[in-house]
Amino acid sequence: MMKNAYFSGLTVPLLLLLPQLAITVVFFYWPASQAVWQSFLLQDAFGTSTEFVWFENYAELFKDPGYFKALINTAIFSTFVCILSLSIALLFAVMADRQIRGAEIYKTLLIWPYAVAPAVAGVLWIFMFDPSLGMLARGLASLGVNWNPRLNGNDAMLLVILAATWKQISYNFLFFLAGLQSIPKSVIEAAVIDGARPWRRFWTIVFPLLSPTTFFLLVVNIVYVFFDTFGIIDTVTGGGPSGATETLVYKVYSDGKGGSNLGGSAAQSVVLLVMVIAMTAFQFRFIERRVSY
Amino acid sequence: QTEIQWWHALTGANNDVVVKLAEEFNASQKDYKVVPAYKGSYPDTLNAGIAAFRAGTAPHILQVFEVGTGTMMSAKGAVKPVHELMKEAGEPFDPKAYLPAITGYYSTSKGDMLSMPFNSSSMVMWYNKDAFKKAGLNADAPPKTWPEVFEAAKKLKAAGFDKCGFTNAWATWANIEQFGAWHNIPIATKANGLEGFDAVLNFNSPLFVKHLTNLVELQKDKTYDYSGRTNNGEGRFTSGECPIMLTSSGFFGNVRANAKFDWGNAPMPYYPEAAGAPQNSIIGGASLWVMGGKKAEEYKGVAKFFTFISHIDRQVKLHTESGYLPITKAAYEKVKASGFYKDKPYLETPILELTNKEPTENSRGLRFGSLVQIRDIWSEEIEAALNGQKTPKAALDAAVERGNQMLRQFERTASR
Amino acid sequence: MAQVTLTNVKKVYFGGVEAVKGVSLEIPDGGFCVLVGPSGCGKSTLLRMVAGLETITSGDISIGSRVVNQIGPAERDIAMVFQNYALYPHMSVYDNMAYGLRNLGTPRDEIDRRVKEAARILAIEPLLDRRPKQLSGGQRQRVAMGRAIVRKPQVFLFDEPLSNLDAKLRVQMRVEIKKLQRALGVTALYVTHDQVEAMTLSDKLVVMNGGRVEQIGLPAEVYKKPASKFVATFIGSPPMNILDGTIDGPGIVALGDAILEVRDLRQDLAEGTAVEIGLRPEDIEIASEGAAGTLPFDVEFIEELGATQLFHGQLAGLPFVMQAATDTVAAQAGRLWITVDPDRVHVFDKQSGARLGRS
Amino acid sequence: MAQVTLTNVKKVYFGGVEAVKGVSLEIPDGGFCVLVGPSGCGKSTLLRMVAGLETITSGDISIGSRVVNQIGPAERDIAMVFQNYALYPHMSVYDNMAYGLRNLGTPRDEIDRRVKEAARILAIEPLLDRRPKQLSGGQRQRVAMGRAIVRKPQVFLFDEPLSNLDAKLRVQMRVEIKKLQRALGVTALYVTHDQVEAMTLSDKLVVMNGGRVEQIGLPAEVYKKPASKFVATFIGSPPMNILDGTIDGPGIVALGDAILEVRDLRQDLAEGTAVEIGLRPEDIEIASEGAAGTLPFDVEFIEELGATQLFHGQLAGLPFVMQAATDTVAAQAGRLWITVDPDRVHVFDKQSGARLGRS
Amino acid sequence: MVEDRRLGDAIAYVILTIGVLIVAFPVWLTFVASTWDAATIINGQLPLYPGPKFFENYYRILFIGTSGTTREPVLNMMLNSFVMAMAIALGKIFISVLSAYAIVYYRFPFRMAAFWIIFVTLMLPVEVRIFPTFKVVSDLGMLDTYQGLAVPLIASATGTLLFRQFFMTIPDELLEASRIDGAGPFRFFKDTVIPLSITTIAALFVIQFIYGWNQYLWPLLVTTKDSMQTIVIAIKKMIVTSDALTEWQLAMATAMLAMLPPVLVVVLMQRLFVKGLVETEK
Ligand SMILES: Nc1ncnc2c1ncn2[C@@H]1O[C@H](COP(=O)(O)OP(=O)(O)OP(=O)(O)O)[C@@H](O)[C@H]1O
Ligand SMILES: Nc1ncnc2c1ncn2[C@@H]1O[C@H](COP(=O)(O)OP(=O)(O)OP(=O)(O)O)[C@@H](O)[C@H]1O
Ligand SMILES: [Mg+2]
Ligand SMILES: [Mg+2]
Repeated sequence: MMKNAYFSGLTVPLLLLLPQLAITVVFFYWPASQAVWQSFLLQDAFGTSTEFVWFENYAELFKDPGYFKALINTAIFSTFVCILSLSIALLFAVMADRQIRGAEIYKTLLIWPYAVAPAVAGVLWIFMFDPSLGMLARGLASLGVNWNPRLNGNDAMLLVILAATWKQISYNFLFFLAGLQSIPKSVIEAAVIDGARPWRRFWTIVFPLLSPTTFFLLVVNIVYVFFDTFGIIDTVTGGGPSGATETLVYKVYSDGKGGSNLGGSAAQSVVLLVMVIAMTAFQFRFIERRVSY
Repeated sequence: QTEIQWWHALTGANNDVVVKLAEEFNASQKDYKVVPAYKGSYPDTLNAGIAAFRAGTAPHILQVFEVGTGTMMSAKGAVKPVHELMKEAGEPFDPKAYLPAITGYYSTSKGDMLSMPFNSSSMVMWYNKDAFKKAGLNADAPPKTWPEVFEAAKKLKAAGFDKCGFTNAWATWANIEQFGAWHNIPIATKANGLEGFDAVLNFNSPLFVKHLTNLVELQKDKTYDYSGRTNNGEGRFTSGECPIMLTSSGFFGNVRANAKFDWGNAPMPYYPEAAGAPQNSIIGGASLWVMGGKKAEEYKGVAKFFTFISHIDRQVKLHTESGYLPITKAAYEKVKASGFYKDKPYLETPILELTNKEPTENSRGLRFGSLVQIRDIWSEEIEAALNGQKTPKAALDAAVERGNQMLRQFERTASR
Repeated sequence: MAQVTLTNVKKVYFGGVEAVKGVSLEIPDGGFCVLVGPSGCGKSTLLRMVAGLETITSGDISIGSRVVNQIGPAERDIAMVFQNYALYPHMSVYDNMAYGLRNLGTPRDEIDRRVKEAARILAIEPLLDRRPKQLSGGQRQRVAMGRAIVRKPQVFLFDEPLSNLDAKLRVQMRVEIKKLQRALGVTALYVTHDQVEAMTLSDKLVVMNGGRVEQIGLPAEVYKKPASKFVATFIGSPPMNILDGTIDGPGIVALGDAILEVRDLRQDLAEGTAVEIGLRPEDIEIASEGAAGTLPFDVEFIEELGATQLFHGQLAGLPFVMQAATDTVAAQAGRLWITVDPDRVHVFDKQSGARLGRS
Repeated sequence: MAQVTLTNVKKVYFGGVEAVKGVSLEIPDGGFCVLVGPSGCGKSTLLRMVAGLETITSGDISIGSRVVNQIGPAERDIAMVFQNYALYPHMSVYDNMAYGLRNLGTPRDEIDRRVKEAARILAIEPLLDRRPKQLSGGQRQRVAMGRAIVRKPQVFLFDEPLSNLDAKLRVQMRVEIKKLQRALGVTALYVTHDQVEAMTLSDKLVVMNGGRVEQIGLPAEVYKKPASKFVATFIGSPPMNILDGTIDGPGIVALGDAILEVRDLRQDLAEGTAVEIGLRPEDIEIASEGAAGTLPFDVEFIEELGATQLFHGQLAGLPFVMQAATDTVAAQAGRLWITVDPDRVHVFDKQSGARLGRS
Repeated sequence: MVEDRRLGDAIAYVILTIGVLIVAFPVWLTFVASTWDAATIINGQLPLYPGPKFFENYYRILFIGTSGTTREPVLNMMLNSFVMAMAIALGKIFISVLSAYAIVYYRFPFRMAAFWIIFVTLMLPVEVRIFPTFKVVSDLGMLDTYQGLAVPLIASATGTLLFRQFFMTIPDELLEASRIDGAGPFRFFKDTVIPLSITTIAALFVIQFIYGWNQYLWPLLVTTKDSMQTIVIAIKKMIVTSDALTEWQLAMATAMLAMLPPVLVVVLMQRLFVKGLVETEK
């Protein structure tokens, strides 16, 4: 947490911190406090009439079944995306970690989707799975699969899960690979001499030793699915059908959109903010003393 | 030179039209310059306009689709009513010159025009003539009533269109809003909201339920197949997948460009048992709103621009090129007289629908605040019924109830 | 327990590096063989081939009577202790030791018995519940040993097991390892680059250089009769002094003006042949000035080691070191006259570095 | 060049750790002072206070005639060599050496001259363009030295500069450092926990323990007359054997049945006082069985070190080690009778560990 | 190891190949779509191989623009995206390297407070506070400016944290050696900390460049002029349709172009990027 060697003084460090603090205050704390203020107001779309309503927006929020639905959607969505993207990435990483010819090329080919914008990823996936345009959707239909993400909430959820997973695999892959490479070779060799066959070796040695990486990625992935998937959901389903793919963040946006329910949207932001601060504290502890051996 | 910002949501050929209009206007005089900016979909554009207004950077002209009307007109001070604008600018302006079926939607109950109609359309039934022939149907006599449509769809399905007998784009527009007007039954009290923000939704009435029940039933074997809330599914018609599709008359350009088969359109079907059906359809599309808080000089330019676009020749050209409806009576008459519709009857279908009968309380239009969001709720409920989560009745009840909640909240915030 | 035999074993790595260039070696049952040599000479490679962690490019390795070339590490009945111990960081000490047995499907109580016993032998019973991180270096070392012991292997393999410990602990663990190996009677193959370890531990000392064996023998033998200049300078600290000389007759070498008698020298060398002469620092004796067979040594400075002193200086123009017990020689710079017992003079071929001894 | 004086220097760290508990020390101009002691005894802390890297809690440090307590490290005219060298990894060897001079605004050609000269002295001229990463441990060490030299400081400070090197290199670099310091005539303060380094390098040896000085003296003095049991066992390898004894008269201690004469022993001790007796392994001599003042030593096993052998065993029920030149004693387990020169018997207070010598 | 590796290696090849296919297929399809005409796509008849319109489509999108939606040439939008991404990447590196330096290498009152003020912003992305942030930006008159696009997105702690983690791994001895060499805080920063942080800077650059380039919701709100649009929002605008044909082939060509620069950045800077991330422990 602290260096043993350091400088002292007050002006210089404050000057160094100034740009960051200024930007943080102006573009983070000020708007955040605005959001808190807004969450106590009832306003029309154009902001021409305002009423202070105390906690009514919050009360509405917790009465709104749609909010709980979004909560559940978020939970389902995050769980699946995390599990899928982590396990697939782990599989790929374990394979790419073998000393095989061309491993480097495979690595490069696997990491680049990291660079694809979520919104673009969403477009790619809708393009594949749109019931009328999509080549794969047609393929499914010709196989007799009743695929209809426009109407079937499960299909839609599956689609956004796949798109979000696709986008996240490369990031997880990268870290798993690094994690694997940081496991001392001699530990693996010791296990070989101890007679552990590859499968058992993986589950008893490699996987436990990866747990710091896995845990770190879990946290990062949760944040990813919470926030960064906005673009995917917006382009793929727009939260539909009948709210089946509306996540918490998406709901914040869509409720506030067009100024229709800014107060409610702000109240949701505040709730989310609290959740995120809790997660941040958790993350902080984790970074300070990671799950490590 | 005074710059006039114009945010719009038009794409494709219509986007060209916008750009050309602005260019022509700019070339026609030296004082004003209209700068059009495409802002994405209708909801995105409305959203951007609202956000910009709140931030004090609204454009002068904002194109808002018909469902945004309620939201816009509630905001006194946020918008500048067109009739006021024209009067203050001293521009010649006669509200009676415009087609009432169109302007009715954008006027107060007293008949004051609030926004300038721009691109208007209505919903028609597009059908694939080749498919009809293949299924042994008469391609020149498309079905008129819903039962006939269902029959035709079954035959089409049997003839190989097994993924989709008929469908529609714009789920709520087709199945609630147009459906109500066309059958002369109310969606809400207070003349569907035209007479006040305290309107109460009531479209969970038997005919709506019956229609939705039919769709749900037919969805099961894909005689009907849902195609989404917007017009994303329109490709299903042009590709030949769905031989019958209810969607906007503005679909015309797309069909003309992409359908590799013989096609036509017809008025929307109706249930014969409904008294007075078919009544008249309502419009879709968008109008141009003038945002509040601008300088008089700028308003003057906007008014000039409106005069410019209302000119008869320009209207004729707009109509024949874009497929959108003419907004002045004179323009309609002129096109009709030219015999244009003989070749292109599908362009007249929506006008005939709109003017089919004198509008009633139930068919003049509708005006709800937050209709954009309410439509999403309605869509959700329709989707819930179609995928079997709810019975049609329960779905419509929920749609009404949740919609009313939104209306009541809107009512509280709307400045009166 | 078993003997280990290597027959002309070679290893060429994937990239073409020839790490081991043909090594034959026999370790008798219960023997303690130490491989020593400079970094990169192929010690680890050889050991890892015995362990089965590297494939054998050519040649045969057998453990007991079995040729093990194609047998996986787990079936070779060996145990290995790694330089960094390679303990499983996420397992307790107990589990570290039990892991190998569990993989073999050994019954639970048998495992328990054997782990407890090993822990007792190594005096690490109180540590059984700890994680490796919570142990000191020496304790980790013991756990690594424990992990090797519980499997009751035929052969122990060690790859520099002590090099991560500090000097004091190293001495202590060295003694323990030796005791343990004796007590268990297991055959051991031990890699180190520390020559003190090599000398003290081995029954059989193998000095390697550049993928080849330079000398195999008892440690005292290697020390007293190094087979080559390489071995001579590698074993012994401070290292043997090497001087230029010429053959001056049978059993006689000339070193500048002076003349040295050599007991162990080939007879067939032509007079005047250039050779290298090796003198160990501790074999140097002080002589009276100018006596026959004495060499002049110019002392530059003296290092005090406590029990002994090192005299650094020049002899015949080359750096030279002499070691003497403290107080036996006056500790001051200046010229000394020295002599060496003919038994302790080593002569090497100038080119090949081979010992020119009677064979 | 300057002398360094520490007057009752104390250091209490922020958390309350009293790392240095009052040390006074004087290093003469050009002297080589080595601080030695176990880990955590405060050696580095003391050195770092001299360097100006830690504040001084109380006491004074002066370099030359200046009290430097309040002066920054750069102005103290010192140079420091760190354990891990602390080379700037992103700079070439040249830039590493030049950096300090550049910061002082030394002219370019002067910098060049001084860097080149230092490189020549250290024989690292061919390395000047390399990055530290491309250097071996010994080369890095030399660069670190070079960085210190170019500044021509009054005082060199070393914090375990050799502990990252392997044994051979350590010996070599040790000699180099000493030569260099002599050649430059710079005052040096050197921290190590390696007693061989401490013995060989120092003019003045300071043994520390727990933040205090245990003994200051010439290395031979410290070796021969350790001021405490701590010093006695810390200096010397293998360490001094410690046995339990009692006073049996003036200059006489009893060790079980046997009796030892001691030259350096306080006269005023009551007979029967329990004491500890220290015998260095290399001071042990073989005696004939049962002779007067002989002790029975049960040898268990022998370690062969080449020039010498270590006999491990028990004496009076305690572990005991004897060192003897190879071949002087038969290398076999069993009982030996030994004796020690009365000059070489050390007696320590049982409680305080202080030497009970005549003062 | 003396283990049969052949089976394992074969499995590895198969799985990795499947992986690469999964990863690449959507993009291949996008590419294919960008080489056909709109009708083929809209009618769902897209084949799996590229069509004849590659040059036509890309030429149009790059230099002319779509006819029906965003009429700006994509080249111009790519420039906007590039400026925005660079501004975000460089701006973030600038402010966070300074603040991390202050937090790690200085002790001063409020140090922990400053740290927490920054740290709390760690995970709350702009999406959640987007409306009030928009208001702030417009109050500051930064709509339709590059500052408005970039600066608010810089306000988070990720960079500071990354640098902090890295600085903690710089040995204390380097600072001490520098002090003995007469370097003060500024020199130490410039001569030692920055050169040592190159890989971390590179990693952060890659992360932030991609983050900036891929921004979607924010530019959608703060740009009102077509000339300020970024390429990602252009795609979104291209695929919506109001009564008109979606020019999928152009949207897909734009998608390809939108992917190209960030993918290039990742692939070209892969080494540094991976090293930077791993060295500083995520
Ligand atoms: N996996 C490998 N691939 C290619 N070359 C290797 C490999 N492992 C070792 N080598 C090379 O083989 C030679 C012998 O290496 P080895 O590890 O056996 O040396 P060593 O004697 O154990 O050295 P050290 O004392 O440093 O451990 C070296 O030149 C080394 O670079
Ligand atoms: N910055 C610090 N803050 C608090 N305590 C410290 C600090 N640095 C050292 N100490 C403590 O001061 C004592 C002396 O430390 P110092 O580093 O001087 O020991 P040392 O003799 O150099 O040991 P070593 O041989 O391990 O380097 C130790 O107990 C150590 O834990
Ligand atoms: Mg090795
Ligand atoms: Mg220290």
